[in-house]
Amino acid sequence: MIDHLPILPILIPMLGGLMMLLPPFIGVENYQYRRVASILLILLQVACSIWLILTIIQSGALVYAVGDWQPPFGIILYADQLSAMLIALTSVLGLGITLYSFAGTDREGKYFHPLVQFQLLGIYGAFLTNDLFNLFVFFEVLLIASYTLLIHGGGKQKTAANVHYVILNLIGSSLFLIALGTLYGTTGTLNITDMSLRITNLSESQAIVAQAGGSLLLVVFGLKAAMLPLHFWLPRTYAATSAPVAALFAIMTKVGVYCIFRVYTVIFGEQAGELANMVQPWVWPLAIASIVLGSIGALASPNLRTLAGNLVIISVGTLLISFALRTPEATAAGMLYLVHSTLITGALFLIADMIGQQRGKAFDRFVVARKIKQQSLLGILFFVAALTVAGLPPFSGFLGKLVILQAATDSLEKIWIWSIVLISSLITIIALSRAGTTLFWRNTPNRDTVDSLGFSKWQLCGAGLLLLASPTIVIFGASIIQYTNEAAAQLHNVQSVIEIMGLQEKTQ
Amino acid sequence: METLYVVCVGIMTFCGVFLCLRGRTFSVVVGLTMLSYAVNLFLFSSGRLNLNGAAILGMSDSYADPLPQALVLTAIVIGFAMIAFVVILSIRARADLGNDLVDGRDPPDTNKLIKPNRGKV
Amino acid sequence: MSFAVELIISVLLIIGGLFVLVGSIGLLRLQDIYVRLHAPTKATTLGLGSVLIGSMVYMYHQQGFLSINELLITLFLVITAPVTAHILAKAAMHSKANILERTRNQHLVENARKQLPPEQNDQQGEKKD
Amino acid sequence: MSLFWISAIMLVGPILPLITERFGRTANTIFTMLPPAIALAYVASLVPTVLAGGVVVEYLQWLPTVGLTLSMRLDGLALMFALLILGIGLLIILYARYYLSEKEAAGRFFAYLLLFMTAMLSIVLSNNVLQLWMAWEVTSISSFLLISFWSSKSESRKGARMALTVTGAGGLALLAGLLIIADIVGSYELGVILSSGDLIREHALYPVALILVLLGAFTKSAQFPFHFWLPHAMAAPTPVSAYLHSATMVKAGIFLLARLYPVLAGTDMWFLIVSMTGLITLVLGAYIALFKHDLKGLLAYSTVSHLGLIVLLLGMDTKLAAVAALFHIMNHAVFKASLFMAAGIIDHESGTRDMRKLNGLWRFMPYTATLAMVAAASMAGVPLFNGFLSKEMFFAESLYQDTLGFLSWMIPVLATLAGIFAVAYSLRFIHDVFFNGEPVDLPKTPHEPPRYMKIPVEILVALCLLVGMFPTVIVGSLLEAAASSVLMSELPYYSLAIWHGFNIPLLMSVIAIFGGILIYIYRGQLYRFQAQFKETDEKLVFEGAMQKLVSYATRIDEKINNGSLQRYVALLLLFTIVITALPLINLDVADSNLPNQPVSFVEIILGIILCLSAIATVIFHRKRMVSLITISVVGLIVSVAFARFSAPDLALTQLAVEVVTVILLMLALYFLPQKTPAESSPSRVVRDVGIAAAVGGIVATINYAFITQPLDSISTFFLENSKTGGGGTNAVNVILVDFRGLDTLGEILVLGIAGFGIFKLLADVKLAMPSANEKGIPWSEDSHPPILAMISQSLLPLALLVSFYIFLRGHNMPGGGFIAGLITSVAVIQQYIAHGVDWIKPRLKLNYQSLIAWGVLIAAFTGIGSWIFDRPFMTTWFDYFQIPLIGEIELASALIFDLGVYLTVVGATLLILANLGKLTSVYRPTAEE
Amino acid sequence: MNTLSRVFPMPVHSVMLLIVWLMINSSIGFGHILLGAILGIAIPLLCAPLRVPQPAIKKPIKALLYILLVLKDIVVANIQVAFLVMGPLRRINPGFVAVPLDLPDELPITVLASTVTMTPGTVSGEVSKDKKWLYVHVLDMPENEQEVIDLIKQRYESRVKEIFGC
Amino acid sequence: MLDISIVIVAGMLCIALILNFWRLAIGPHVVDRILALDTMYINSIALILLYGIYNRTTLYFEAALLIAMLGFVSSVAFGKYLLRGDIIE
Ligand code: NA
Ligand code: NA
Repeated sequence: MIDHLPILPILIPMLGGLMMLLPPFIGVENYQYRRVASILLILLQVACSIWLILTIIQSGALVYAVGDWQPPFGIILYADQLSAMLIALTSVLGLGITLYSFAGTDREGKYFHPLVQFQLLGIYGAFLTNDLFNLFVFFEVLLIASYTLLIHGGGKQKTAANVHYVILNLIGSSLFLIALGTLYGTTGTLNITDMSLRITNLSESQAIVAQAGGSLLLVVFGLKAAMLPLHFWLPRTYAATSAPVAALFAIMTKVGVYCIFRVYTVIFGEQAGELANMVQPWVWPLAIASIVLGSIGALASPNLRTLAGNLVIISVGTLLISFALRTPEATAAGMLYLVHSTLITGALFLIADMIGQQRGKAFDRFVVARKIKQQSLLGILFFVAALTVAGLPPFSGFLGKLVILQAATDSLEKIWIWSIVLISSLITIIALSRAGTTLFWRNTPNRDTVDSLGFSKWQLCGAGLLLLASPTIVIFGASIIQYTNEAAAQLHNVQSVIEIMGLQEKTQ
Repeated sequence: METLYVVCVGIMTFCGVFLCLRGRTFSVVVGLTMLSYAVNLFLFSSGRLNLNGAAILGMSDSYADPLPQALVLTAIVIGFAMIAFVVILSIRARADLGNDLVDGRDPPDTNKLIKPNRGKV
Repeated sequence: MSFAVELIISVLLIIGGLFVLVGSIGLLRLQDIYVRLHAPTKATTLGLGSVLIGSMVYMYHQQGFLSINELLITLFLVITAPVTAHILAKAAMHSKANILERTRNQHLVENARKQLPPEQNDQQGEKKD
Repeated sequence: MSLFWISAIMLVGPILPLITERFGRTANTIFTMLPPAIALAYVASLVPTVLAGGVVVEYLQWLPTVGLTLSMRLDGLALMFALLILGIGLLIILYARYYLSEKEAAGRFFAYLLLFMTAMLSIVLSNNVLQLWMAWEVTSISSFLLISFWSSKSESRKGARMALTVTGAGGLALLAGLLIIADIVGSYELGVILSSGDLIREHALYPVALILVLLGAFTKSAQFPFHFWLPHAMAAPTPVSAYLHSATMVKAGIFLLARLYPVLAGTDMWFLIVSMTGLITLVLGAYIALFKHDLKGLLAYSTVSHLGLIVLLLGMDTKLAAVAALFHIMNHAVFKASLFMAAGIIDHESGTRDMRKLNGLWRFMPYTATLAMVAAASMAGVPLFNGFLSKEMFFAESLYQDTLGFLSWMIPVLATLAGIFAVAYSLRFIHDVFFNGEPVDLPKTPHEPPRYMKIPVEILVALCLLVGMFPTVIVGSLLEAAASSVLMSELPYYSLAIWHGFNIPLLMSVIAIFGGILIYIYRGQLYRFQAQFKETDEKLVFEGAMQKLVSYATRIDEKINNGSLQRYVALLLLFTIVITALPLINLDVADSNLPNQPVSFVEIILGIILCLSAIATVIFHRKRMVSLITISVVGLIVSVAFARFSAPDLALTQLAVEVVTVILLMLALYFLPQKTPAESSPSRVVRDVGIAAAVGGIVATINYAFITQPLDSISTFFLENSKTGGGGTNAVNVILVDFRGLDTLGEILVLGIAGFGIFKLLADVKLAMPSANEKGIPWSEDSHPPILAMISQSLLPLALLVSFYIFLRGHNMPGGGFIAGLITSVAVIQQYIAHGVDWIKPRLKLNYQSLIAWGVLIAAFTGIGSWIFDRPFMTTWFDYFQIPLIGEIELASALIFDLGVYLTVVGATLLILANLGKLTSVYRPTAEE
Repeated sequence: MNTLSRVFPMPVHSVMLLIVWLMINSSIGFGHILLGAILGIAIPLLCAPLRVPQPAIKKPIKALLYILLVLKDIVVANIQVAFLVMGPLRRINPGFVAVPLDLPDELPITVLASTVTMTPGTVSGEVSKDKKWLYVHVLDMPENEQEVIDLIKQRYESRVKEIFGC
Repeated sequence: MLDISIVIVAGMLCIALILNFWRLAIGPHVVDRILALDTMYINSIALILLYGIYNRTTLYFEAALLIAMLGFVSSVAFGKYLLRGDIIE
């Protein structure tokens, strides 16, 4: 019996999402069916991802040859600890936002739940595939779903933001294809692992061409990851879209980061001869610039969602720093930070929405407005999220930042990384304390909170679930760190992937 | 032949990129379409150019590389979906924002002497 | 392939090519849009028809059976070409394209645009019966 | 029991007051006091061990890989601090019970207080520097909550934010410093670090580490120039001030200095920085305290000054100074807490803290006045009170300094000066409040506070007296234990006696007392002198700085993030150019081994037309209709090119897609302006041409660079296995439906989602429909020319037949589900064009949404079908069958997959186009879910 | 009859489709005939809802002859037009004429209009709303424009009328 | 001989295409441009057929067929746009 586990994260949301487009799930009146279905689907995905993690821990990375065509010819799904972890992360995030959306977001327009499923599918696929063109396809799946989710609920801001987001990403997709053409045109393969073998055997001139192709990929992934100077779409997009979608988007930048890790470790990693670590000199300054600009943006943010968006940029910069260090330890640190920052920024978007809906027209803007109705509970949620994001103990942000700081080894790296990370932390503290005091404490004198609605239990469930991740990460830190260390080692051990796929002898 | 091909790809890319840099949604959409044509040709040529060698078994002596062809086919379809989306999005933007400027407002370099025609046509 | 067959095919192809070329020359040379409409729609149908027949003959000779795919193309063209011309003529009239000055009965265009019979709105127009 | 229980109990602590709030204030207070009381009892039980020279150390594994092994350490220093924190903490809770009005949320207050207490306790009990740092940051956070307790007041919020920012910044510096130290030593454990003093001091990074750690300590302890936050933290309720600024928060910095004294002290750098900072803070704080009219303001600056004193002592190069520092830590905690409580009582009972209004309160509250006098005397350093003892030691040590070389005489002089100021402001605190005439406009008539509110003050004042009179008995051994853990060596000889004979320190004390009285008497002149300097409100300065920071940030952000997509695209492309051009510089294009294939005039001419029409599209881009026509030419020639280069499938697909795209664009054009006004400035055009040319050049270069090289690719495998493994002779199609079927599955999903997305976009869109073309000619009234309708109708069956044909042969010949789907769609669209939505809608009852869903489902289930045969997803099956009369036919699962593709394409294309058409009809899409 | 017309809503189409199917497959094997027949039935059924009922061709032989006539006219007139186009442009005297129609239905009108357009020298530009007039652009109009009208009416319209039996 | 005549005819077709494009570029009316485009469709069909003969293959018939079909649809759509603005109404 073949283990079909690696393809399940792709198939479950695909079939589920499609079925939700058919009777008895369609129709305005059947929204309860859709909710039940989507919650079951997402739970299934969470279970599946946990199963995947357990299986991989037990028996090593899984290779799944779609269509029974062996590498390097067919499309190979490759599930290692890193992929499995990210899939689990995505599904938990999906669970949170699905719960949150039951408060009413899912009914603000058509197809919400199916689109969320497709979005998840695209992300899972991007994490799983070991084929560069298939990665493009999954990118497009997640992109088209995100374009569509972005406008969910309608409104001027969403449309305006979507125009920017879509056009930039379409240009990005074109660049992706150019990069693919270049890499196939030089290496003659699409399988990422196979490419890592072939890239070393290129003639000098072809290696240069492949390098240009690889550099183009950095633009593509950097755009997804919102790396400077490709980050422009992010703050506006995240601020405009409805809260659960913004929260779901928290993983989108991480897809770009993941691809940078995967591609530049496996194809252009240590073993790539002249092309080894070719993008590292670029990523270094850009990562730092991302943090700097994200920090400036955080200070300048006029509302909580924009602030959260800029925090995402800072987190991307931090992750890229962990990439630029190019050691398994640093990669492990990045992974831990990635898990934490994804869930918490997701939670922050949800909390911003909950706060906003109790502040009348001011929503989440940093202006004097009416008093928040459920001040203490929201206050606790915001406070915990803020502490975590700012990297203050006792929550996970501290741990995430600490491991990144510890990953720096030589003194030059230390000076840069420590100062940049710590200063950005300080700015985050300043920005969030300003935000919090304004949102919660600067109230208009008249205390009419009559017409503002309290948040629903679904919202609390969703945001709470994501927020709960923070103490969980701290409490189970030891095993999570052990896992990320193993995952990083597995990622960096390209030779073992080559062996698992049985590629060595075919090319020699 | 290769030189001619490459020149065509280059010029189409040039035109597509230039249009993508314009300030109106329609021009950008046309630019993206053009760019996708160029990109498809580019991707196609990664299997090299082959005259009279369609990858239908038994129809020729040497076959063109079928893989890039399949990739381009997929890319064309995806490109079509994306272009369709962005076209409709630009309609939506016109409806919601009242104009067809990609920035949603006047670009800083607008030549004010020429009054943009933004009334209902 | 016998010389005769080759000749037939060559002649058909060249006739086709000539008509296509003439149509295109007409398209460029002629002076107003209505006149230009005549050139390609006519010359090209015959031109393309000749090429198609040439191709048919050739394929018949090659494969031993009458490949009538070309007929299908012809069928399509015969059905569609007049409609295209019709729609374009309508469009030209509708958007008041410039008419060559010496064109007779220019006043009919206005009636045609409105899809009215010629006598309405039109006192000085010649009687047609 | 273990030390970890203290943490555990204290961690539960903050929840207790929240739960018990409903049981009334007293019960609430008792429950709040419970955890610290238990902790105190436990710590007390360990006192004998520690005093006997033992160090209690405990470990708990947590995150060993990052160096976070939880570890507790109770030595003399920790014991001293723990007793102060818990002891004074309990008194504060009792005091607060009466201080807070009935309306205030005491539960929340107590929760914050316990949280703070827990953090503080964790700092002093940490045996791991990371753990210490975590607790350190929690004190910053919880103090933020405490200071901003009255959050409706602007000064509370600002004060809290200021404290958080300053101490938070220091905390981050501290983290860096601690990490460096841990890096040098190779361990985060305090025990290891404390025993590696020489290693650390000799390391090249020692100065960096020292400065970073000192930044942490000085910000927390409000040392010059970071002292400004402390007075503004006085916006907090008085119990908070009493706690934070006597025994805890600010002492955390001092604790850190003492804790790391064994490893960081002993160098010139340490002595210079620490003592100078302390000295400046000492004098400055004392001087400013003189001029504060606010009771708590006076106490705040006095705190700053005393902290400076302690820091100065720690910075002095003698062991005795360190002992004196520890002694003063205790003394200051005791008298300052009581003074704050007294100030709180005065404020509570009279309604103001302004000393210009508060006069002659002796008449109203003699008992409180007595308590205050004792504490103030201690603060002034009057003999028989505890403050005197440590100050005397300080004066003595100040005489032995030579750190400043020939300027060393300044230290005792300035110390005496600070002592004079201290006496003066202490005197003012008593005289100006309790005597000095009659009260002015007090909001309330003052009277003695409730009985139990005085108890904490009484206890502390009693301690002042007891320690002042019997120092050795009361604190001797505790001080000794603390000192030995700080000095980690043989203790110097010292005596805690009150009387050391007539000596210079005594003289200095006498000078201080009389000088202070003189200054207080002639304070009028001093005030007038000080009045010429404009008083700056640090809050305003700080807020101003923050505002400026924010406005700078906003300006930069707006400049970069200016909301212009044109700029974003340009930057994206520029980045692309830079990052790809750099490697290409090294490329030798001439180095190509493939011979150029011959090129015929046909290709040249087609190429020229292609390029010209592309350029024409650019030139005509403002005449939108024309640009659509020219781009059609481009599409046409591209598909001819695909045919030329042996890709019939691509040619077919490109053609179909191109026509559908143009139709789509035309549909869109109706709702968009039909012309673009000329609005790009020439410089912008030049820039864009430059960018576009660079991108085009790079793409062409890359393309040429590989197109002229031989390729060893995986595709021979596909050609070899297409028929045998995939059952089809059209290798391209077999790749699509078999070898790389997952791509195709994703692709049709994209198409489907795009359809749904477009449906969403079109929901409730409100558009102005033009009634005339751009020249102002109204639209023709002939909406559906009958001739067109006739012809379209007769074409439909033919088109369907062709599409079926294309579909069926796809596996072996050019064609397939996708192209067939597009042909069908185009044929149906033609019907829409000819007849209109209103006519088609009731006749064509196709649900496009279901069509898409079924299409993808069919494709996906075809893939899953292979599971039955225990094969991976999408493994295909095909076989040949001999059927009588018909002959051999091939059945393949790929065909079902292709059917899915077909349905999806039809569904999606029609969903998109038909719904766009429906916009102007009664069937327009709505937003309903 | 009713059942039959339900199964074969367009019998002519069905046969045509079968023929075309065999044509494009270049085969008259049994399998293809079977498939063609199925398609011949299925496709008209699918298209039936989108059909506007039109008069059927009453005289198929006449129709065939008509096609041949038009083909001949196309060839002849094409050559004439070619010469006109290539010669001096001054010789071309364009003009519009309005041709009165006697055809009642859309299909015959379409056939006539298409014929007019197919045959060189004339392009049918518009049909009036009352379907009584066909506006034609003539490339080279004779002195007496009635000649053109008569040609169209007698040579084509009368035959179309006959074919459709109206 | 056939090959020579094919080359000649290809040359004619190319010239025709250039002339078409010329008309397309100069206009002046949009209908002129549409007409030029439509003619280019027809000429491309001829070119593809010729290519098929030249290479002795039938693989490209479908392409020609599709151009015939789709070229019509796009020309009609253009015309409808000029007439009504809204091509599907
Ligand atoms: Na006074
Ligand atoms: Na419409």
